[in-house]
Amino acid sequence: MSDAKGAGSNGSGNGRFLNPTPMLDELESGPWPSFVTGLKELAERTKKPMLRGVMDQLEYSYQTRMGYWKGGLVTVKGYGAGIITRYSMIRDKLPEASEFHTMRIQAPPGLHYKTDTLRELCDIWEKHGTGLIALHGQTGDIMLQGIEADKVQECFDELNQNGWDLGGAGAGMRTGVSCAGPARCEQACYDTLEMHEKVMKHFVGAVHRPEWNYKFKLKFSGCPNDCTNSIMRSDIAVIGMWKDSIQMDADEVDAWVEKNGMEKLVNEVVNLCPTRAISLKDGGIEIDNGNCVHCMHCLNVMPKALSPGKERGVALLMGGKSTLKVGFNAGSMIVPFKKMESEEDIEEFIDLADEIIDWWDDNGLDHERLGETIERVGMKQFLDGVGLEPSIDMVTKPRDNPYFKTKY
Amino acid sequence: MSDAKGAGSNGSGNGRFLNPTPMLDELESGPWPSFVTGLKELAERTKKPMLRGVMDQLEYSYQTRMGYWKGGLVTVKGYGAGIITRYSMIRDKLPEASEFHTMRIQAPPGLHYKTDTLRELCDIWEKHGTGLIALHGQTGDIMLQGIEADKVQECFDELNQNGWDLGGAGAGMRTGVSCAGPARCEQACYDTLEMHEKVMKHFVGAVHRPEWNYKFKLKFSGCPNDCTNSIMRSDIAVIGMWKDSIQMDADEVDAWVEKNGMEKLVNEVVNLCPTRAISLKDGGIEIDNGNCVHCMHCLNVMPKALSPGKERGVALLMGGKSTLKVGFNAGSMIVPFKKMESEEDIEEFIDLADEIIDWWDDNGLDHERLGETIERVGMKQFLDGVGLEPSIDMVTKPRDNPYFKTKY
Amino acid sequence: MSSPERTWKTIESGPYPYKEGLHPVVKRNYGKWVYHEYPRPGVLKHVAESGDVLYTVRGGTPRQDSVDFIRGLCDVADTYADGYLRFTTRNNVEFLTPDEEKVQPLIDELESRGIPVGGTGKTISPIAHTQGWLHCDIPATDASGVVKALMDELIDGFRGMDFPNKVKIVTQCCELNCGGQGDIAIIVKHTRPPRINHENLSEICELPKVVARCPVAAIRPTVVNGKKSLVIDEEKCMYCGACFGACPSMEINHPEYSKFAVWVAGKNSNARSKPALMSLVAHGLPNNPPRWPEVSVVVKQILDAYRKGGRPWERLGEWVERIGWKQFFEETGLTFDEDMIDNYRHARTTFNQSAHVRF
Amino acid sequence: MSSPERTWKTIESGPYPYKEGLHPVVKRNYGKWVYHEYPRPGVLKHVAESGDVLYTVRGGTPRQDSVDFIRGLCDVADTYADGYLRFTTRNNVEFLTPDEEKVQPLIDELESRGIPVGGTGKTISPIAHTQGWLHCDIPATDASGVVKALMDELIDGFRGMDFPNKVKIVTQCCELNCGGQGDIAIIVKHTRPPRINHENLSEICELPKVVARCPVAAIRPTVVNGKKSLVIDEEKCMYCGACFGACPSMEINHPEYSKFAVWVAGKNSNARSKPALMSLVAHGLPNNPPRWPEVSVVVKQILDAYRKGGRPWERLGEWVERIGWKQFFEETGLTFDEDMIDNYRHARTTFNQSAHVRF
Ligand code: SRM
Ligand code: SRM
Ligand code: SRM
Ligand code: SRM
Ligand code: SF4
Ligand code: SF4
Ligand code: SF4
Ligand code: SF4
Ligand code: SF4
Ligand code: SF4
Ligand code: SF4
Ligand code: SF4
Repeated sequence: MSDAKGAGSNGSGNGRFLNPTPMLDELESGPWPSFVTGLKELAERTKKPMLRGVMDQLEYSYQTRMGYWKGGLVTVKGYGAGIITRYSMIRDKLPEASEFHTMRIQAPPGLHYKTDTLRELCDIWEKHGTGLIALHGQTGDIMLQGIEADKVQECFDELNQNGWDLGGAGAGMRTGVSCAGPARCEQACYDTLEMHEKVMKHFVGAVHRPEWNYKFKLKFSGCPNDCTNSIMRSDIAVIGMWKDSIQMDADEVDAWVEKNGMEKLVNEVVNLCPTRAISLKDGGIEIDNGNCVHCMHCLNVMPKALSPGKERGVALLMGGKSTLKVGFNAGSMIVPFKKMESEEDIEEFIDLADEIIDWWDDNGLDHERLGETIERVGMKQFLDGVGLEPSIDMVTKPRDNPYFKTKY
Repeated sequence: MSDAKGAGSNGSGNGRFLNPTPMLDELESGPWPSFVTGLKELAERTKKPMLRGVMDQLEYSYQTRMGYWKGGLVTVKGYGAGIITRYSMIRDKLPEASEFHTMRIQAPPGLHYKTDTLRELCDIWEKHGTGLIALHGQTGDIMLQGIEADKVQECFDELNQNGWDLGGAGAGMRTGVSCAGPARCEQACYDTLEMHEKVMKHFVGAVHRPEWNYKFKLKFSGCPNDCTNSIMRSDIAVIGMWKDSIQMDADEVDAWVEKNGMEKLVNEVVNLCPTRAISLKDGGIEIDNGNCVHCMHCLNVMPKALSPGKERGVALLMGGKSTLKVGFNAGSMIVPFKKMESEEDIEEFIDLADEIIDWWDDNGLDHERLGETIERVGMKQFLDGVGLEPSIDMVTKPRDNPYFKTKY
Repeated sequence: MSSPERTWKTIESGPYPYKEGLHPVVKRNYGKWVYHEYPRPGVLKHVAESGDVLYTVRGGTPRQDSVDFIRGLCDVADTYADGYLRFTTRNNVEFLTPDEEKVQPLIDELESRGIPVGGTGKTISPIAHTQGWLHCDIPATDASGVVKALMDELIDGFRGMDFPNKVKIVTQCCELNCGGQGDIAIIVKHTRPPRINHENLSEICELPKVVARCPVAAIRPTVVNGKKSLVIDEEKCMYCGACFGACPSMEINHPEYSKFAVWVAGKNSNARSKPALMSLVAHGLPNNPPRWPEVSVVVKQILDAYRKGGRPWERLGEWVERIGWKQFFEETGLTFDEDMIDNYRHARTTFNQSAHVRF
Repeated sequence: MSSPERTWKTIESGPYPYKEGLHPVVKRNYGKWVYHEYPRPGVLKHVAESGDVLYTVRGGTPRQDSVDFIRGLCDVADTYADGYLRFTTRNNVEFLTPDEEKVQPLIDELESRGIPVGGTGKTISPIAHTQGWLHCDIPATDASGVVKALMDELIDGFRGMDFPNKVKIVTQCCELNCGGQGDIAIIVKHTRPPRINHENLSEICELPKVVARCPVAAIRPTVVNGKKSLVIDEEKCMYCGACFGACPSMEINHPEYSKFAVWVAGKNSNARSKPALMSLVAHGLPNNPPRWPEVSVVVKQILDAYRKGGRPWERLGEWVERIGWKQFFEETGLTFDEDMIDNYRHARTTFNQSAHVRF
């Protein structure tokens, strides 16, 4: 299958712009919206050769079961990151997609858009690039996919004039992600959108000019449901938390029981509390808040009757990352509670994050994420290094081996 | 406190044989039987200088907070192990205890004695040694404590003539331990005593002439209550197990409930089953045996009503050991079930144990226990090496990282 | 690259300002929501302290969208949702409106445009997406294709709400796992060591960096045909592909030997049980474009068993935790094998260090 | 060593034959026991299929017994237990008799001889014992003394049966832990690196073996005053004493810097929860013979809290698991500190990888 069918020819044949892509075409059937159909229609309408080239190359990948992009270095003035550069390894065979760079654009926190804004973005992108956009990348960027190197700067300038900025790549701060939070969720314990915006504005230089050991990610989830998967995917996961008692509306509890029955109350609320902090009382429930671990379950089942407490803020979990080298690493609890109501609270978080990043950048190895550095160097050393107090909240149990150095 | 009070003098002073031991004497008060009193009385009666020397040296240790024994090499003809040799590091100061060797003697499985046997043992020991005996050492030996090197052989010969043999030490098979088992316990799923005796007879050469990488221990518990702590303390833990359903005597369940009440049934039986395999039924209980993990709890609470199933045998857990180097390592499930009723079943176990020890001796490093070798080399390699099938019973969950070599 | 006559001075603005995109009802009730309900699959109803109500209609997208597709979404938003829309953290599009009457027409409009409505509550969310052959430089497969093929088969799950709890599925086009964790994950698993391109290695790669990237120290420097290069200790290498990320000359991808593995029981939320890592339950599946049918079979076996056996609110991993892994393999018809026994750094902590066993 | 005129030829018999020591009632009902009861603390009643009944009376011993003490036990057994007795796996002595009338006189006799009766059921078993200064060559303290001092204080616990469940306590005279795991463990913890005796090291130790013994590779060969010796990287060394076991010239023991630590929540049985490793909850306690009062204080704080808070059948670790470690530290009055955060090989698996937290 070394010869991609029709590849390299110029859309001759069935009178259409695109070359035949028989394997890809098989992804046009079925009920789920097809990216192939989208791509084909876009190409047929715009007649952009790069799109035809990309389709040909993708078809060739499907046939040969191999990828054919390689990296490179493209950037915009003053920046060192934000463009993911792609050159084709088979450009002699399929020259139309010899370049296919992606511009990572920082989306609005919470991913809310006015249609005007989106249309504007589409227009700029169609002007300079292919018109293919991923909404959104796993790190939360808008990914404008498919542009040539010599069009990147002008495209960026026009985007930037419209309020857009590039996102992260390389060994620096990465684009943030925040959940819907207070915009559309009753569980939010802090303003995820505001915090995301403020914090990422602080780190904007580190996003654009990466110069650390490796990447660093922040994600903002309004509560422990963690709708941004922050625990597994961010070096610092900012997760909403409350410190006082769950707010209970007794009438709404009664109404819930009325509607759903006692059996469901026991089976789906009482029995599923991980620490058995909930007991039946007077036909309703009683919560032993000292034993509640803030898992969210009861609040999820009875959102009308139960809400997070009034003393709200964030918990910080650190060290989450993907598989590379050490296997998936979930972030772990470092700061169990921190108020997050004012500008100053955000400032304090930023100071702490700066401190942590400094420590990590000093103590980490090349290509080593925060969690790996903590694991290698030791949690105690990390806490000492960044000036945090150790607490039992950080571990599931005290150590089970005697292999530690003492101070006394 | 470098000068032990009265140490080295010859029992002058208060007209008694022993020298003053003021610190040790403080351990004579209080309700728990005092080893100090026992030692003093023994010494005063027998007037053995070695005992006086040992008391002096122990007092000196209490004063200086340091130990003063060092090892050496003493053995009996044909054996390489079984005597724990102790020479005093302060023999010039306290010459009477310049030697204080221990003879490890293999006790009867289950630790049942006729008084005649014990008296005989006491007599032999008092004749050749100090008359101090530990019943029993943590590995299950009778430890005859305090003998001079040149008396060891004659003492051993006399012991051996009376049916006693030395236990293990050094890098070989160690003495075994078995629980009361069928002798005095309704939970026993196999004959711990018989198996212990047969297996240790097979390994008797390896006990006496250690030549492996390191020590190897076997312990025999009749059921998962594990009254020998085998999981944490033996390279192969042999733990009683049943494969079919728990035997239930419905009348006795009723009687239990009659006597203890429904609340206790729910709180102390139903709710404490780790997999919630027990449910209430017709005023009694029903057990989902497919979901029972053989933890023993319900059988412990209601021994009259519940007993292990009829298809009985053993589970083998491997790799248990203490703290050295890797921290405590609990043995892990390798063979979930093996019949253990006949001579042949014991033979089969012995073959497997031989296989495992061979593999370990070939693949292990010096001073590396089986569990450490398995951890270092990999469970898969271990299973391949000894010819066992992998099973989900061996792990709490399948691997969470993709770092494995495949065969296909 | 930048043209000399450039006059614009970059504003390092960071994230696009979020306030502009908030629907007026959102703005008015920001932080004041009280509860939510699921009027029907694909629709959320949020109620605020003020009594204001907000309906959300959720639709699936291919994620790799064309501007035409996006403009279409904007048309829908203009007609039915006051000119606002949002995307979820999982590539779904959401239309927000306070008007209950608009909900059904909105749904109809979306479905008529081929955008399925669903993905809320106890259901299958669309599969998290990565770049694959379309764009990445190290993929062994295509993410968009796998996702499209699978979602075609799971569309009823997306449209219904009859699973025990949410089902989050992810795909990854290489072992680096840009897609994160999920209840079910479909991930490339290589089965041979990289082939080294000694010709260009020293020219395009920093040798010490490549050596340092290997988690099992399998890579050593060497000289081949007078050129500096690297050699792999094939005994040690477990085909992770980490070196390939650092150096394209370490060719790990292969049409035949880059297979698929299926993982289950990952969980990110803290609801009830703690977040949990995924476990390997099937591997050696062929990388079979364009529709990867072998993968779908396995995923559906798992989903069927979970849907049947899970109790309300039990995530997939919680269901397995309750019934035990042995039962999981029985109910799904998958086979446990020796490769599923961990042998990596913390392997010991996954051994069954107890006599607890089910028969 | 052996005298030349030795004529006896060794019989390698292995364990002493067990059958001889079995009480006739045991022999008759071997493997046919049906259930047990606790008529009172210190006494077990086993009933066999045949209807036969066997009473067991359990007494505490110092373990380091004199022949006089043992002969005394034999006297008691001859009078009250048909000439049979046994020892438990935890150094208790047990007298077996089918005659209910003999039980009380047997108890009286034992108590009159200073042998406390107890240790059955939900109670404190005697503390597992190791050799200490009396015999071992590497101990930092005395086991028999610590045990005697503590048991004096815990005797009511031994005699009663009013704990939530069994309490198994162990002591260890060095970090090798010959005593195994327990609900509570009292273990030496060194706080300085070994001092090396360069004078005799190369004469009495095999250098490579010593180097290999160190778990953190802190030991390197060196030459001191022209003699081969070893040097310790004090940055790496965490004072485990493993090297001392291999070589007496690595002097880890110190009257001041060999402290005590207290560990809790170890569990060997499979009842309910899986067996569990112990966790560190107090350290830096002085090694204070002859009665180590500082250790007793901590142990009693723990026991009091457990007795008060544990539910029936909850072992100490299960109680902690239910209430959480934070609560454990509050209820015992002990203090969590940074050293209690694991930093050894599997440390990561003990981190709280979740947002689960109690306030
Ligand atoms: C585009 C994107 C996948 C997507 O289609 O959504 C992506 C694509 C790449 N990731 Fe990723 N990662 C993307 C989100 C993630 C995530 C998810 C997240 O951020 O929440 C993860 C897991 C979380 C984490 O950070 O660990 C992730 C973990 C990785 C890793 C492994 C990191 C690790 O420590 O384990 C690598 C390898 C590396 O950095 O060397 C990696 C490397 C890459 C590279 C740069 C591959 C490479 O080394 O050349 C990919 C470029 C693809 C391309 O051509 O665009 N990518 N990557 C995501 C970024 C889009 C965006 O900016 O919005
Ligand atoms: C005597 C005894 C303690 C006691 O008072 O009961 C004992 C005493 C010693 N043990 Fe032990 N161990 C004794 C049972 C144990 C146990 C318990 C068991 O067997 O169930 C363990 C934990 C289980 C295990 O095997 O891991 C144990 C784990 C150790 C270790 C650490 C092994 C490890 O892998 O972590 C060592 C160190 C070594 O072997 O280098 C050790 C080493 C020693 C040495 C030989 C110290 C040395 O290296 O010189 C001690 C000799 C003391 C002496 O003077 O008599 N002893 N040792 C026990 C043997 C008596 C008997 O034969 O009945
Ligand atoms: C829209 C979105 C946030 C956003 O900013 O975009 C969101 C929105 C809501 N989530 Fe979520 N979650 C969203 C991604 C997630 C994720 C991350 C993901 O999908 O990758 C998670 C973690 C998944 C995991 O554990 O692996 C997540 C775990 C939850 C949970 C915990 C479920 C559990 O029991 O484990 C809840 C609670 C619930 O279901 O009641 C929840 C609850 C909710 C609620 C009910 C919150 C509320 O009161 O409004 C929202 C509607 C849920 C629904 O659709 O059923 N949300 N939610 C995300 C929609 C994703 C999608 O398109 O499918
Ligand atoms: C006599 C002895 C066996 C022997 O061969 O010597 C023994 C005998 C019995 N054990 Fe045990 N166990 C004996 C050491 C152990 C040990 C090991 C130890 O003490 O070091 C354990 C494991 C401890 C651990 O987990 O760390 C042990 C864990 C159990 C359990 C599980 C308790 C739990 O809930 O975790 C039971 C079940 C029960 O209590 O009903 C049990 C139950 C029993 C029963 C009731 C079995 C029976 O039906 O006869 C026996 C009377 C128990 C009692 O005294 O309350 N036995 N038992 C040991 C007495 C030790 C002592 O003198 O104190
Ligand atoms: S993380 Fe919490 S606050 Fe944010 S959207 Fe999910 S449920 Fe709402
Ligand atoms: S939030 Fe979770 S832990 Fe807290 S009471 Fe509710 S169910 Fe229990
Ligand atoms: S381990 Fe089981 S069989 Fe043996 S004495 Fe204990 S409870 Fe009885
Ligand atoms: S033995 Fe344990 S797991 Fe089995 S039913 Fe009884 S309590 Fe449950
Ligand atoms: S998972 Fe691998 S192949 Fe896919 S986008 Fe991420 S780095 Fe590229
Ligand atoms: S594939 Fe992984 S294990 Fe193999 S050489 Fe490359 S980095 Fe090392
Ligand atoms: S614990 Fe240590 S000091 Fe005590 S007997 Fe065992 S090896 Fe010797
Ligand atoms: S005390 Fe332990 S860590 Fe220190 S040098 Fe000796 S063996 Fe190594």
